[in-house]
Amino acid sequence: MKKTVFAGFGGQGVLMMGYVFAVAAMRDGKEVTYLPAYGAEMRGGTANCTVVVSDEEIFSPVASSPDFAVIMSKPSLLKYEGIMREGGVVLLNSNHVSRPLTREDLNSIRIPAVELAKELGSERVVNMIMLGAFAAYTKMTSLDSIMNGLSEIVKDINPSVMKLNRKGLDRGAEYILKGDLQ
Amino acid sequence: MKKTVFAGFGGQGVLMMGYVFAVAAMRDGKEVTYLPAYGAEMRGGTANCTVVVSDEEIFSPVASSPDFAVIMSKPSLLKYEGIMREGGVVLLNSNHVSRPLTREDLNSIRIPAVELAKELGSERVVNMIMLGAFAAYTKMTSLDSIMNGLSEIVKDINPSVMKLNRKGLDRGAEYILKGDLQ
Amino acid sequence: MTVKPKKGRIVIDSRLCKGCYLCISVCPNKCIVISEESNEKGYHPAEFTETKDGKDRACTGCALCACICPDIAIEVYRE
Amino acid sequence: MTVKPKKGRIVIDSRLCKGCYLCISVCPNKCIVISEESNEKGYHPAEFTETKDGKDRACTGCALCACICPDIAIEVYRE
Amino acid sequence: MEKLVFTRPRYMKKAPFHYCPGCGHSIIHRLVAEVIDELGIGDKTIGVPPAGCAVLAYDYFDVDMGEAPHGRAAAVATGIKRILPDKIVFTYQGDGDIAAIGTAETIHSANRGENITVIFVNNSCYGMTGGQMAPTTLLGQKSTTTPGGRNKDRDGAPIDLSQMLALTQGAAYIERTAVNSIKNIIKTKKALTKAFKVQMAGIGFSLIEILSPCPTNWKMSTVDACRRIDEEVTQTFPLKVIKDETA
Amino acid sequence: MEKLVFTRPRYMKKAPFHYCPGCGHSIIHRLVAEVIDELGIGDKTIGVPPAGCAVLAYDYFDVDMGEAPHGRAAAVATGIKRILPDKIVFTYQGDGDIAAIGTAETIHSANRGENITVIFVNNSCYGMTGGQMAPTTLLGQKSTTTPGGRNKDRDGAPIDLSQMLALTQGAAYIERTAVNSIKNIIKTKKALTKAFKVQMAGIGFSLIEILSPCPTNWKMSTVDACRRIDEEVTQTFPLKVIKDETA
Amino acid sequence: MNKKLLMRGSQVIGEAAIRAGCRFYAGYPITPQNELPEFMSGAMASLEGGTFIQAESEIAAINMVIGASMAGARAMTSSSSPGISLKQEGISFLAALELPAVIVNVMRGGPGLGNIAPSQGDYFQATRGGGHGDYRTIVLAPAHGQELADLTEKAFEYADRYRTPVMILADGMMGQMMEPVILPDPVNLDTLPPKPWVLDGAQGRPSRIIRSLILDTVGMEEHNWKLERKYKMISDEIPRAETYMTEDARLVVIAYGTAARIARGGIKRAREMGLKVGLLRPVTLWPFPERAIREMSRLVKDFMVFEMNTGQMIDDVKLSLEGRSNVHFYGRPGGVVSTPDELAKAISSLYYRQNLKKEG
Amino acid sequence: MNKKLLMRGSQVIGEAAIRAGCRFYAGYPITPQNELPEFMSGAMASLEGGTFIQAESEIAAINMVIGASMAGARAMTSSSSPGISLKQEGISFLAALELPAVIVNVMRGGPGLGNIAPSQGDYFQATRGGGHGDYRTIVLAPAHGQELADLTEKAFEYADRYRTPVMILADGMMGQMMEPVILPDPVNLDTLPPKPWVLDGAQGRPSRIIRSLILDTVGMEEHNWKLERKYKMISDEIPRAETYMTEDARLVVIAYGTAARIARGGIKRAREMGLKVGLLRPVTLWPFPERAIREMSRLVKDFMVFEMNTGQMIDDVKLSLEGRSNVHFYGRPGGVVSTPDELAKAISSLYYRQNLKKEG
Ligand SMILES: Cc1ncc(C[n+]2csc(CCOP(=O)(O)OP(=O)(O)O)c2C)c(N)n1
Ligand SMILES: Cc1ncc(C[n+]2csc(CCOP(=O)(O)OP(=O)(O)O)c2C)c(N)n1
Ligand code: SF4
Ligand code: SF4
Ligand code: SF4
Ligand code: SF4
Ligand code: SF4
Ligand code: SF4
Ligand SMILES: [Mg+2]
Ligand SMILES: [Mg+2]
Repeated sequence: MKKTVFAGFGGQGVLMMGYVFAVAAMRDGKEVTYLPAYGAEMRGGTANCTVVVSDEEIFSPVASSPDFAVIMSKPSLLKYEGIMREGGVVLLNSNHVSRPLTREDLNSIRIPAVELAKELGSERVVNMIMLGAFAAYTKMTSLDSIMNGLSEIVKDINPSVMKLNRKGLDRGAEYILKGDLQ
Repeated sequence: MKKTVFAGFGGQGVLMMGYVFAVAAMRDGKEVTYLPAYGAEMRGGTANCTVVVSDEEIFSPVASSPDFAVIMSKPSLLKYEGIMREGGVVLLNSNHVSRPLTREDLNSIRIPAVELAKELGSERVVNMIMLGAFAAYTKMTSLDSIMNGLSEIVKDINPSVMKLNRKGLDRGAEYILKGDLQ
Repeated sequence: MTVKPKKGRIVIDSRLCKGCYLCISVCPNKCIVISEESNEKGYHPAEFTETKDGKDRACTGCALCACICPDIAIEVYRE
Repeated sequence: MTVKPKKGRIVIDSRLCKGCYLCISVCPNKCIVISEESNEKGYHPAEFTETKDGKDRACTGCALCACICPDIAIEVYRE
Repeated sequence: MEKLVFTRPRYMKKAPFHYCPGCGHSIIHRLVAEVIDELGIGDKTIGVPPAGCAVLAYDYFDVDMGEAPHGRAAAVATGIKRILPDKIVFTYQGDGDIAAIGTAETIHSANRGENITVIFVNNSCYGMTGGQMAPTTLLGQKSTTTPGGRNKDRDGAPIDLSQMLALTQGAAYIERTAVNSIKNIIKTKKALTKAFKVQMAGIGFSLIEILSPCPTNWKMSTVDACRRIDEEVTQTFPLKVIKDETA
Repeated sequence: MEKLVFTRPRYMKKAPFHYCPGCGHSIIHRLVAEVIDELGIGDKTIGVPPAGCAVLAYDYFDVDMGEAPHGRAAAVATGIKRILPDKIVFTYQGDGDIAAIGTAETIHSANRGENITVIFVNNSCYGMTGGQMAPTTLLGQKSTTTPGGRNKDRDGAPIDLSQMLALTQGAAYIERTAVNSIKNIIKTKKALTKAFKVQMAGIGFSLIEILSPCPTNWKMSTVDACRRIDEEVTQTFPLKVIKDETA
Repeated sequence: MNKKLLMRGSQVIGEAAIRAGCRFYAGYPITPQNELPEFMSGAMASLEGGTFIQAESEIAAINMVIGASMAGARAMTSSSSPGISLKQEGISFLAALELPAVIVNVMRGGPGLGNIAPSQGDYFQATRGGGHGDYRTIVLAPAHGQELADLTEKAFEYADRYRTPVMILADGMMGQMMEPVILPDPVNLDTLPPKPWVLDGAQGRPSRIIRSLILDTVGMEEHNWKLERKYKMISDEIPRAETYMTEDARLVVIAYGTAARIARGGIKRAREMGLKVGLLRPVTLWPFPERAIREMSRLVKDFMVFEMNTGQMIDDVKLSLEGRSNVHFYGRPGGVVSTPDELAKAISSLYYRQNLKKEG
Repeated sequence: MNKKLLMRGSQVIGEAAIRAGCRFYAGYPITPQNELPEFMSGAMASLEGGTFIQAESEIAAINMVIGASMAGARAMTSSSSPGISLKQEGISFLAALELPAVIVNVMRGGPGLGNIAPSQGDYFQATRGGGHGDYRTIVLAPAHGQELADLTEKAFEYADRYRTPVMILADGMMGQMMEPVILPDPVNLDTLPPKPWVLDGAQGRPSRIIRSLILDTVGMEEHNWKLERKYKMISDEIPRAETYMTEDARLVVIAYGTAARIARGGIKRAREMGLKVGLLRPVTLWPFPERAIREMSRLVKDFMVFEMNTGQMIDDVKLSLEGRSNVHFYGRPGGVVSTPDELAKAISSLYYRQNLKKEG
């Protein structure tokens, strides 16, 4: 059973990342839960969700001791660093989160997702790049599954957008696999 | 412990009779309860109340098996005749209730209260006449106690009205004591 | 040209009547009075003063009495 | 007769600013811009373009920016 | 040949009314029943009686009737009508019911333009509960909770709900009438007819506010109660068509 | 010599607001705090915050604040003011709070002429709960419960509560303003000052309805949201003094 | 001592409330408790600083009480069953906001519109909290006129002491009936303990907040446990029950309010028949006098719960006993008032059925 | 079989309701259940004969449901704790009028405004009737996404079968969470049993009355006993509980809804530690599965009630057991969601404290 937190600002597509990942994992035949955080915090604040993927029944969908965190903003790092499971892995969008982790028992993987997205010609795919990297790193699902998940969720999606998303996923995965890590 | 029901139409001063009697009995040192009937029946319907007088604690103030009934209207007779205690006594305003009782185990005392009131010059004292008769018959309280009760309840009462009330009480009592009974 | 006035007649259900006497207050021809008798409920019901075969019938069957009677105690017949 | 325009200055608390840019939209003298830096909350705060001792100061201290600022992020000083 | 020209209408059951002598409720009942009959809608009408003196209205109306909690008749009627848009749905409500506890439900039903007919019986008091102040109680009027007479400063002035409702876009027809005289009774029947026709035509929310005598709580003779409506109540609540979107 | 001519008002705590960027609530908060300061009533003012985006208003206002259940602020304020007639009591309510669930409480408080000041923030939606239709949502406006836009037949048209309140005798001062521009912000502050003064003078119920941008739920930029108020919202809710009994 | 007066129950509550310092009443008419607001409308008008408001609804009334309580007043509202249901959100708020207030429920037959006859159908609602969330309401159950006065006074005292809403659970018979009552002396408002939490303008002190929204779950948990500790304290301090002829009893009837009154009559008759029967009458329904009942179970093996409903308090009796004795039930819902005779029959039937006559 | 979909809980309820034939929804926004009315607003609009109304309040919503139910529709409303308190009068009316309806309570922390975190603070309100009078509401407690679908379908079925309101008691976590769900097939509205009591105009039959006012106490008593018989029947027919690893258990946790889900996790961990622990999960909260618990008490001497509140269902467990076994409690109120680990610790601590490790 693996717990992942996706966290950032509203508008960064954070919830979408988690949702697509959860659908992908479900179609892979796993047990999954997806829990968005909701609060009286007004919009424009933080957004985050927790996805649990498991081969067995999932008891608690909440973000206690997550194994992974995909962090898109500084406040999110602040919020989640403290509750990570020992040895957990934090994937950071390093263009938004420059500071290093304070906990030494965690691994961090820094992905300059905004830069990479710009290279691809659209800042819109920042989340796909992070998701691609996440999938490649954790091997919890495949990029194909994610693409299937995407088309299941977003009906009538523009083929060119789909293509761009795929590019984003690929670029993120590549970044991990090619060992571009700083 | 004695239960008395006072019953008639609204506007006949039925509730007043019971109330005055209850206050009088309380001042005599008795335990008393007074329970007016209340219903969704609109005004202009029936009015009745139950007074329980006892030397001991009173358990139930409701009109189950009353010992006495002071009945001012035909529907009231209908309503209460059936539930009287065996051997109970019904005091009837015979000007409004002409029919005889149907139960043979009850005693009835017929008082032509309207006639008597007219003799006194005011139909307003019909209820006082009935109350005087009731007190004289049952000996549960005295006419003086009733007068005291009246002045306790009705503040600022006109002395001439008080006099008239007294006359009514007297006339009712006299009707019983003089054996005018038909 | 004189119009022959219609003749009317009402029937008051004295069990339904509650003695509000609104009928009396509206009858243009004063055909209704208060009964001396009281009904089951203790009301003195309204009473129609005319009979079907009576002479000098004033009631026109205008139904004003019935129209205002709150207790639908009045039926009106007209010739 | 020319009135000597008052000189003004504002201080934007970048921690409070949420980047709504309403201040920019109302400043008659275009003294406010969007900062390149983002703050703790992820907003790019508004930034005052002038300094206290700068030349050609355009800000009059009219306080329109502060008046519309939803986050009370602006203090205004006037000479 | 003598003909029966006035008798109990088809949609009034034979039961004697429990109302006080001279009460306007029963006149209004009869008028509603007559209108239902004349419009031929008796077998597709559903009524929603109130809590109030007319709480037993279902014992009198011979149409389907469903009870609403105090003040919520318009919401209940909304539920019925939305499910059965081809039926005719009316509520029957007292002034306390509709203009105090039911204020929100009434205003919002009107605002949504619910295609129902509301019969709003304004007797300027809480009749059923024994004559307390109602939202419509006149200034100076004594009631069991305004023993010294209704006082504007303590209790507020009477509220004119019908005027408020007229401000909503969904209200199609609103008229204030009375049942204190033959003339007004006839007008009331016309108004009721119009209100039901508005519903039958699907035009929107219709409401007839009817000034109705309550001799008991006004502590007046029946005739004086009728007179009071002309002389006093209509000063605060003038009889008129308040809104007419059918024109 | 340089002088500080604009800073956080005395009766606003130092806490950063939790509102979205460009939200009108926080502008209104500041104006109210300024008015309280200028009228010198800060240490005798009691505020009643709403359920709504401004539910945490007590974290910002540095005066005594007591929470009311959703929609019932006017009733709570009534209780406070009747006990402490010399204090200044205001409610702060959203359009959903005041004109939907709180319809009855608001109308009847106005009608009783409760000597309180109501600040009615009309952002034409339920902000806090995520942008559902409010009673004030414009026709055609999309919301999460009117995905196809508000439809008069299904949802009713926007309700003008302030106009309704103006019909009550107890309402002394009612004005509609906006905070979408400097000009309107200044007018709003004047209106708020007047409203509190009406209360201080004991004249009766005062209410300022303030059109307020909600860029988040309108899904607009902050500047466009301000523009929408001028171009669209004021068409349905024109800015004006709706009632003035002080004249 | 004050003079004994023949007073109607609803008026007793009103008089006692005012003597207890109640200065704010808001209510909405509903039978069978109209005489209480009616009395209050006159009484408050002639009282310096007294406020009576006929609210537009029960909801408005309870919220006015919230406001008056925030402002420091001893405040009260009253209604009958359906109206009390409408007040549940407000009562939950009072509990959460820790505001004192007194709520009178003159119960009637139910559910729904029901009827206006005396009933005890709202026991669950009153004692379990008809509103939402973890909270409790102190519930006092007077059984006769004098207690209406005494417990009304207590209600205000408890409300202030524990900063919590207190309910007086009566019924239409109690409200309508007149009995001799000796009213308590009026309290001196100036000698009541100060309330250092009221909202009265922040003059000379930091501003205050009264609120129940606690978005942070940890803070909310803390608040809930704080309330829970308070409820525990109340449960330790105020449970009260009265006994009648229980010394040698083999069967003990448990009943409250009007039912208890009737039960006394039934028991007296049963005693006349030679049956060893007694009564335990809970005066506080929450906190329930568990200990008194548990202790009694050492000697008594059969309890008969008598309620004017289909069986609600019986749960609390069973919870008190946890199987230690037999719990039987006799009840009639819908506004039927049993007679003492009827109850005596029910008692004797049970008595013989359980074979309690046997030499003991 | 329908396809497995990853769906948000509130949407599952909505979809399942429509498939169960719900054609009327009225509600008022309140977090954390807004997604349900939002879903309904779209879904009903695209459904022939479907009605969605955003009511002006919770009270209006429940009364609209009363009307729609009178008119024969399968009708639903939903809210969260404070809003459910406001519906109590209406729910009492539904019960009294014998009208079917489904009410969803997505509970949040309370009392008062509380917070929007998942909580189980409304157990008493739901199961005891927060409204007035002798009535009961069927209460179903789903514990995961699939059950949200299945029990929603059941809720409509029970409501119609017993002509009574049915409550679905969920919490914010369930409402917000997405899980794989297989939706049931839509029912065919034409094959549902006829309702020979609806108000649809008296065409060709005598006129009908639906009412709850019964002024005559005898009639009211009769109506109450009639309802009571119905509740008895329901108590016989539908109680349901699920067990997990109870075969050899020495300690059984009793929990429902989200708490039960967490309890399974805690129990699994406890089993890994070698503790013989199981779970009994009530699926129906009213009627409470008393028999299942009582039967289990023959083998199990220690029960641990686990709730997300300060202890409410524990009463029902004790009432089921009447002293037959020990009843312990672990709970956290105010929206705190315990973790399986935390629960495992609570379990093991109790296990050792009760000395259950001993050879058995
Ligand atoms: C929730 C609730 N509150 C109060 C009542 C009591 N009640 C019944 S009818 C009524 C008002 C009666 O006045 P009105 O609506 O004007 O009708 P009227 O009797 O005057 O015709 C009240 C307050 C109730 N039944 N339910
Ligand atoms: C009884 C109750 N019902 C519903 C809610 C949920 N709720 C909180 S605020 C609100 C309305 C928000 O809209 P509005 O009043 O317009 O304020 P805004 O957020 O737009 O400023 C609602 C429905 C609640 N807290 N209590
Ligand atoms: S109007 Fe009708 S009820 Fe009134 S007196 Fe005439 S007949 Fe009788
Ligand atoms: S029908 Fe006309 S004339 Fe005849 S009694 Fe009636 S009112 Fe009088
Ligand atoms: S004070 Fe006036 S000129 Fe200066 S920055 Fe602000 S708006 Fe611009
Ligand atoms: S108005 Fe205020 S919050 Fe908005 S951008 Fe300018 S300084 Fe920042
Ligand atoms: S109290 Fe008034 S409204 Fe009610 S029945 Fe009597 S007269 Fe009619
Ligand atoms: S949702 Fe709208 S009203 Fe609420 S804080 Fe955000 S912008 Fe303001
Ligand atoms: Mg009325
Ligand atoms: Mg709003």
